[in-house]
Amino acid sequence: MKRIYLDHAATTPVDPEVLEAMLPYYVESFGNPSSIHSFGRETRKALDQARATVAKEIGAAEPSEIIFTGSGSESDNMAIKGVALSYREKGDHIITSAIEHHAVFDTCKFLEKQGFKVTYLPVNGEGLVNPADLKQALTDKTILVTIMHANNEVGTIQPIAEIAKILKERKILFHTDAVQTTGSIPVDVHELGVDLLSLAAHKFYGPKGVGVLYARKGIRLTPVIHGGAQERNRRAGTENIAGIVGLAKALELANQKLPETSKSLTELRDYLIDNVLQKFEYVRLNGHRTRRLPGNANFSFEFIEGESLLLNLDLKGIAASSGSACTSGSLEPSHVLLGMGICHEIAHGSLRLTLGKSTTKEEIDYVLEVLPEIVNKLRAMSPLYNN
Amino acid sequence: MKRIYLDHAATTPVDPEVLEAMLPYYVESFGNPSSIHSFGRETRKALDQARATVAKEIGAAEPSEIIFTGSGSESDNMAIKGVALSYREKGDHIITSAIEHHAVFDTCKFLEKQGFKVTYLPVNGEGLVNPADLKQALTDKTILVTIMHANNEVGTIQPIAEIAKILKERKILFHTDAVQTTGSIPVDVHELGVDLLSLAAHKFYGPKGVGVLYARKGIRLTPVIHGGAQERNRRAGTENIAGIVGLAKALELANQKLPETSKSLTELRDYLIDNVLQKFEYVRLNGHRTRRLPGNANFSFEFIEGESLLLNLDLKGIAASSGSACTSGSLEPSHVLLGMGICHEIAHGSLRLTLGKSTTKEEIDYVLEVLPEIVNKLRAMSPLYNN
Amino acid sequence: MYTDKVMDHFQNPRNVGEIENANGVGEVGNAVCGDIMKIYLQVEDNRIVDVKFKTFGCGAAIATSSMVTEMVKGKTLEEALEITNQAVAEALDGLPPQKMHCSNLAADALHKAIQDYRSKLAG
Amino acid sequence: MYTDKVMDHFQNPRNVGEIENANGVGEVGNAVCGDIMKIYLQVEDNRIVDVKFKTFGCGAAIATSSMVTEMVKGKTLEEALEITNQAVAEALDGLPPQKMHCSNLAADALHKAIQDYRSKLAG
Ligand SMILES: Cc1ncc(COP(=O)(O)O)c(C=O)c1O
Ligand SMILES: Cc1ncc(COP(=O)(O)O)c(C=O)c1O
Ligand code: FES
Ligand code: FES
Repeated sequence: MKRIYLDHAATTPVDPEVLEAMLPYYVESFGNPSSIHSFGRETRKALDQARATVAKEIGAAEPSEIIFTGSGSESDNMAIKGVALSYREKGDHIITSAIEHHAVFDTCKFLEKQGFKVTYLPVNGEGLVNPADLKQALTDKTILVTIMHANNEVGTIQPIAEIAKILKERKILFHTDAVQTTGSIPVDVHELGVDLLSLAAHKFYGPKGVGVLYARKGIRLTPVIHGGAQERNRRAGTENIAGIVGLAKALELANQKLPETSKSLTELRDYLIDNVLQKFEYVRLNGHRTRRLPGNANFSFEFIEGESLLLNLDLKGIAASSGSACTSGSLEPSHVLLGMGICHEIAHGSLRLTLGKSTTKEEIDYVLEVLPEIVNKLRAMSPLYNN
Repeated sequence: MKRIYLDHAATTPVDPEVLEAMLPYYVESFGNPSSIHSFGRETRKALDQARATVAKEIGAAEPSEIIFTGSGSESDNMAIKGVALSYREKGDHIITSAIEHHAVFDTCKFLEKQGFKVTYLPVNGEGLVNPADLKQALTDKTILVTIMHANNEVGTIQPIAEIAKILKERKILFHTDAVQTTGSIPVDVHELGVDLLSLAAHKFYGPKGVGVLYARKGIRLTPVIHGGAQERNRRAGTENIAGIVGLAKALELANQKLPETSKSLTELRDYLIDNVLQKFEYVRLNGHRTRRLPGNANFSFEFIEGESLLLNLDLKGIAASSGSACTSGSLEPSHVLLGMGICHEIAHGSLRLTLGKSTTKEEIDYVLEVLPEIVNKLRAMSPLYNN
Repeated sequence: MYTDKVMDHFQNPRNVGEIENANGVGEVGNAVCGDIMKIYLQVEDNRIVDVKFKTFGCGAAIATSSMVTEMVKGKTLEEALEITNQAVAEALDGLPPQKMHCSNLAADALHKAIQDYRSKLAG
Repeated sequence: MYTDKVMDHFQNPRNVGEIENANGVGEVGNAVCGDIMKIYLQVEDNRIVDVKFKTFGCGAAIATSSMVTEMVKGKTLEEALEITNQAVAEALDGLPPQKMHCSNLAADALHKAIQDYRSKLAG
């Protein structure tokens, strides 16, 4: 059976060109970049180049502002804990949104246990934070605001630059989780006006296990991983050279093709959304209709539960995901959908289809073809559906 | 110029067989193991298998005791901070040694700032911790002891099993940093009697950017990286499948060949040590003569400084390392050598040669051939040397 | 993640639907939790002669519902009440640990339906 | 890490050694820090006619020692005193940031040697 991958927000395959760039750094060029001998200097050079590339791609002022980490989650943890612990004498208040990724959300919950105060800004029905709410939440003790660039479930893009302006005036540090946006829409730290930014390679056709935290020069960051002097004493551990080289290459490629990919993905996404909304009763689009990631479509099908929808799609060769938390072993439905004011029943029935650069119109047509019979079958089985 | 790599303690090349095992997990089999669709189930299976392999190789009772991390440093941080934060109500005292890797040392320093009390056990001139010292240091408030299995600079192997016995009686958690030993000497958590153990793939011909923390069932660990439910809620972040598969494969291969490699490395190491001690005046072997890692030789050449020795060796094609901290940008000489009671002057002149499975007698002979002229040249230049 | 048996019952659920004049109906769960199961019984002479179900829930929820209906058909009420959650899960060759809560629901719904029948009988 | 010039001076250090009857000697650093530099001057008519050095230290320490001796040979003391740490580093096409402390030492040692000469002259 031909398989159709529509879960690009979860992860993407490594681009063969990226893998090719990585391959020299396993068997042949393997030195520890901290070593002063020729093996080490070789990989140090690759590391420096990758850092310069990433700095350039995201508009950082200096390569030293780029910190390589082991994942997007680690970048988020490091930004938030790093600032919290370093600026505690200035204040103990952090502001975030109600629909952040768990890497931000759980880190904030952890810091609450450590005595910090956290405000979780509400979002509207489309998933947007209101900058006016942020303004109101600011206090003398606010040391950090962390708001994601775009949401991983519903794709809504936040008004980051607008928020940054408010914070710049008050000299409050601003972090954004750009794990979903990097490589998909333009991400430039200068234009966004952020002080810290997280990204992860595996979301833009790079390898898993490597991420970046951008931290503007001068920001103090207590390390999350203590130890050796790597990454200017900010993140210990022998550098994952192959992964870092892959991240830089993937970012370069993604940004090169961005205008083109973004346009075609948006078209395909809109085609999918329009057709689903037309074809079905009791369906709603989650997230903002236009202010959303090019590849993201997220629907709620009333009366049915997400996992059974996914399993049926999988049986038809279609890989998708859901906000349904049952899939991850917890019984809570997505805090993102609930945070947007969607009721439990409907939140449980969400279906996220995320398109990628290899997605074709034929694939979307196939989805549109098989979806009705699956939805009908599940609704016929549902005690909530009475037609 | 033929290059000779004698810095295997810093890092090792990936075994081609390991790379081969990793390759399917970049471009083809790339799903997120948390996804329920076929792409995710594929990598979930690989993840489960790798976990089972690692558990078996280190003698863990259950695969769930294996936590994949992003590095040896992260494993160390997670073990120590994880236990410290989870058991704080039981006590606030941690015991370690004076010659731990910075990933342990700096983590302990950090915890001291957070209000924990840390005892740094002294070591003798050969780098050995005395279990009697440990016994004396124990208090009612001791929640964790962390002592490395073998030291990365001087190769001395600690009496871990003996220490474990003391701690088991008192029900105090015991962590060992086995980053240098795994794959080089037998590492079995049951035989060592430890509750937590760190290892890193790149030290045994696996990829960089992936490590393991073994944590015996039932041990509570506050995460270092908060977020998603990966690794049973203990370490968030999309799993680095290729890296994890590589780690498991590398560990399997290393342990398969261990008896053989260990024997031949020990012979070669002894040949090197004997010859150097014979050939030079004013040279000493650092670390224990026999209770040391099979591939480790560490010398101090009096009157000369480590980095200039390394640079000269590098010009001859020989990759080595030094305890000299100048190489890493700090001005402190190795805390390991100082901790062993070696004076600053001599500590600055240390040379670590670490042999690996590809090292040949010819290579060692070449080192023995070029070393005298380099040492003589530098001594002739030294204001400390008066012959 | 799921066994072949679970997938079989998920794909081809047995006894889906309602029984118009069911003399025992049991419902458990709620939309907040994400699982709702409703079991309809036709009991005659203390024996379950027909059973149907409707379920809103995950793959395990659907499969356990389907399985429990198969297991009780033709059984006496006493026999049916002996069916445990564990038995349903075992009949499906096991469930993922985090899904065991769903198999609980299937037995619960059955027992509630039997209760309903008995209370109607009594009333 | 090091420039070609640094590596050249490191591999082929100029003016290594001692001057038996040096009339100015300067030593800086200590073994704890890991750098010791000793500079020997032969001064005639206020001019440095010969200079030699001995250094215990890293590649940068050796290269800066060598470079500073080249820079001062033939210079008057006043000219020599104008040589700054920065100038030595620049003459070597730069040093890694964490090594700048070594280039400091080379100028310091030179200045100390000149001081030594002058104080002997004065005494
Ligand atoms: C004993 C020891 N512990 C921890 C580490 C840290 O490992 P990594 O650099 O992979 O984080 C190393 C190696 O650098 C080591 O030798
Ligand atoms: C918005 C967002 N933040 C953080 C992460 C965490 O990234 P990773 O799983 O690579 O650690 C993800 C993806 O899972 C994400 O979508
Ligand atoms: S429906 Fe929630 S675990 Fe099955
Ligand atoms: S000798 Fe220490 S930095 Fe040069």
